[in-house]
Amino acid sequence: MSASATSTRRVSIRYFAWVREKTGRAEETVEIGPGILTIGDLVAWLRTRGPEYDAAFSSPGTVRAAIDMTHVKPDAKISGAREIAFFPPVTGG
Amino acid sequence: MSASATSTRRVSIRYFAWVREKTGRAEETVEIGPGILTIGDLVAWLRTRGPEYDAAFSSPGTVRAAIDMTHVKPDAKISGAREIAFFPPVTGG
Amino acid sequence: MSVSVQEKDFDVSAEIETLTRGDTGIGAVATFIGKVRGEAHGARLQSMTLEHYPGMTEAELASIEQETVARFRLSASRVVHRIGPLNPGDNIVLVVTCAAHRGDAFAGCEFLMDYLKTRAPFWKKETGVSGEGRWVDARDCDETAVTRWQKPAG
Amino acid sequence: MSVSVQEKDFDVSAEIETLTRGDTGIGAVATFIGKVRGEAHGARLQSMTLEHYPGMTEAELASIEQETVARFRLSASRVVHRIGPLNPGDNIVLVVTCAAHRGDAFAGCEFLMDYLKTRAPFWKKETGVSGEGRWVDARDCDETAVTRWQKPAG
Repeated sequence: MSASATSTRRVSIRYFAWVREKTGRAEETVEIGPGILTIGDLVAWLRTRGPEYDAAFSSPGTVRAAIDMTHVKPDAKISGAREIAFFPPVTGG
Repeated sequence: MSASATSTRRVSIRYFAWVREKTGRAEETVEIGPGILTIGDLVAWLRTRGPEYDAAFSSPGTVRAAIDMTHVKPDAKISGAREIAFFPPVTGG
Repeated sequence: MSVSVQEKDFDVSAEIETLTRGDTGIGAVATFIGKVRGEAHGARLQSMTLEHYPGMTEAELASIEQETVARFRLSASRVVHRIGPLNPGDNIVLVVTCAAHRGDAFAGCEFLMDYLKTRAPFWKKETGVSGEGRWVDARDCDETAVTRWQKPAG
Repeated sequence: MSVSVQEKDFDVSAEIETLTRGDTGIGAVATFIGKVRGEAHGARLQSMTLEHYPGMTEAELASIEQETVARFRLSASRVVHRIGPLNPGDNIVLVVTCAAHRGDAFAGCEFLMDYLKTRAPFWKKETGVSGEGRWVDARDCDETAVTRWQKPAG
């Protein structure tokens, strides 16, 4: 395995609306391991970090994600992402 | 025959837009004979009154009519009408 | 619900404020403004004059507005149509529709405009830059637009 | 084409004037205003707070607006969305679309609103009269509304 595949990466994560309220934070920078390749992987890992994260992501498919301010699906690759955001379905307008 | 069926009637006629310009008048009161029962009859009779009327009504189906300020078709009965109007298809808005 | 036929211009903000003030059931306001274009059929326009049929105009507009309000569950609506001489860039018509939700507001506004275009007795005469007058022809597409409402409401 | 995300209210007349001034190719201006309703799910509303994702909001709105202008041959367009605390009756969003003819102006305005509702990262939190907070749920009908544009344009 190459060095990049085994090293951890730092990524900035932001939370909005009730996802923010449930996780108890608006943003944080986390170190993620090499096995976390997609948004879905990241969510699964975040849920292991504490009951507040588990609660925020507990209804499957509800929380939406963006990578570098673009909407993405759960299977989106996170390699190269600078900022990942999690939020409920939007309700503007 | 009853008196009303044989007597002439007075009716006010108004013309708008290019129908007004072609007939050369905005309104007039005319005496119409007992044989004139519908808008179509009235148009046929008006066309006999002079070349300016004939020109105004020359393209069949183009000029629209209203009886007492309500849109009507050429076969509408004019009995009881106080005011009849002729105009081109509307172009407001 | 109200209708005005007037020479003077209208103020959209003021009209909306009058319609919506105090009614917090309104969640959606759709408006349409028709304006005089500077060109018609490839020729530059000097001015335009709007003729109408006083009395019938107001009656038709009120009847169209009433039909619209009933059909689309509108909370409020307003129609202002200008008459007389107008120049390119000038406002011609304002339609405002208010409803709880945007679907009704939009559909009501379009319905009202489609019917106004085919039923309200207004006639436009254009004057070209060299002074020649020309009555505007009714557009076939306005007749087509109005037929889409003759199916049952969606 | 421009987009603003702001706390302060907007003035519809002024926004339209800015968009249309000097462009006599514009014959049709459609606008939509979304407002805070005084009741939600049968309960009276005290206030509402609009949260958004700074940076992504502006980028999404600009992208939606750009798509709309290209698709409906608009001459000009404008989106203003408010954020922060709002009360019943307050304006939330303004969309203005300008085109030569009304079909494009109306369709562009509806398209823009439909996409804004499902893509722009805003979230509404309502506060009831007894002080309890509640995040507004996304409406299924907004998801349905947006799918109608996924057929070829009419």
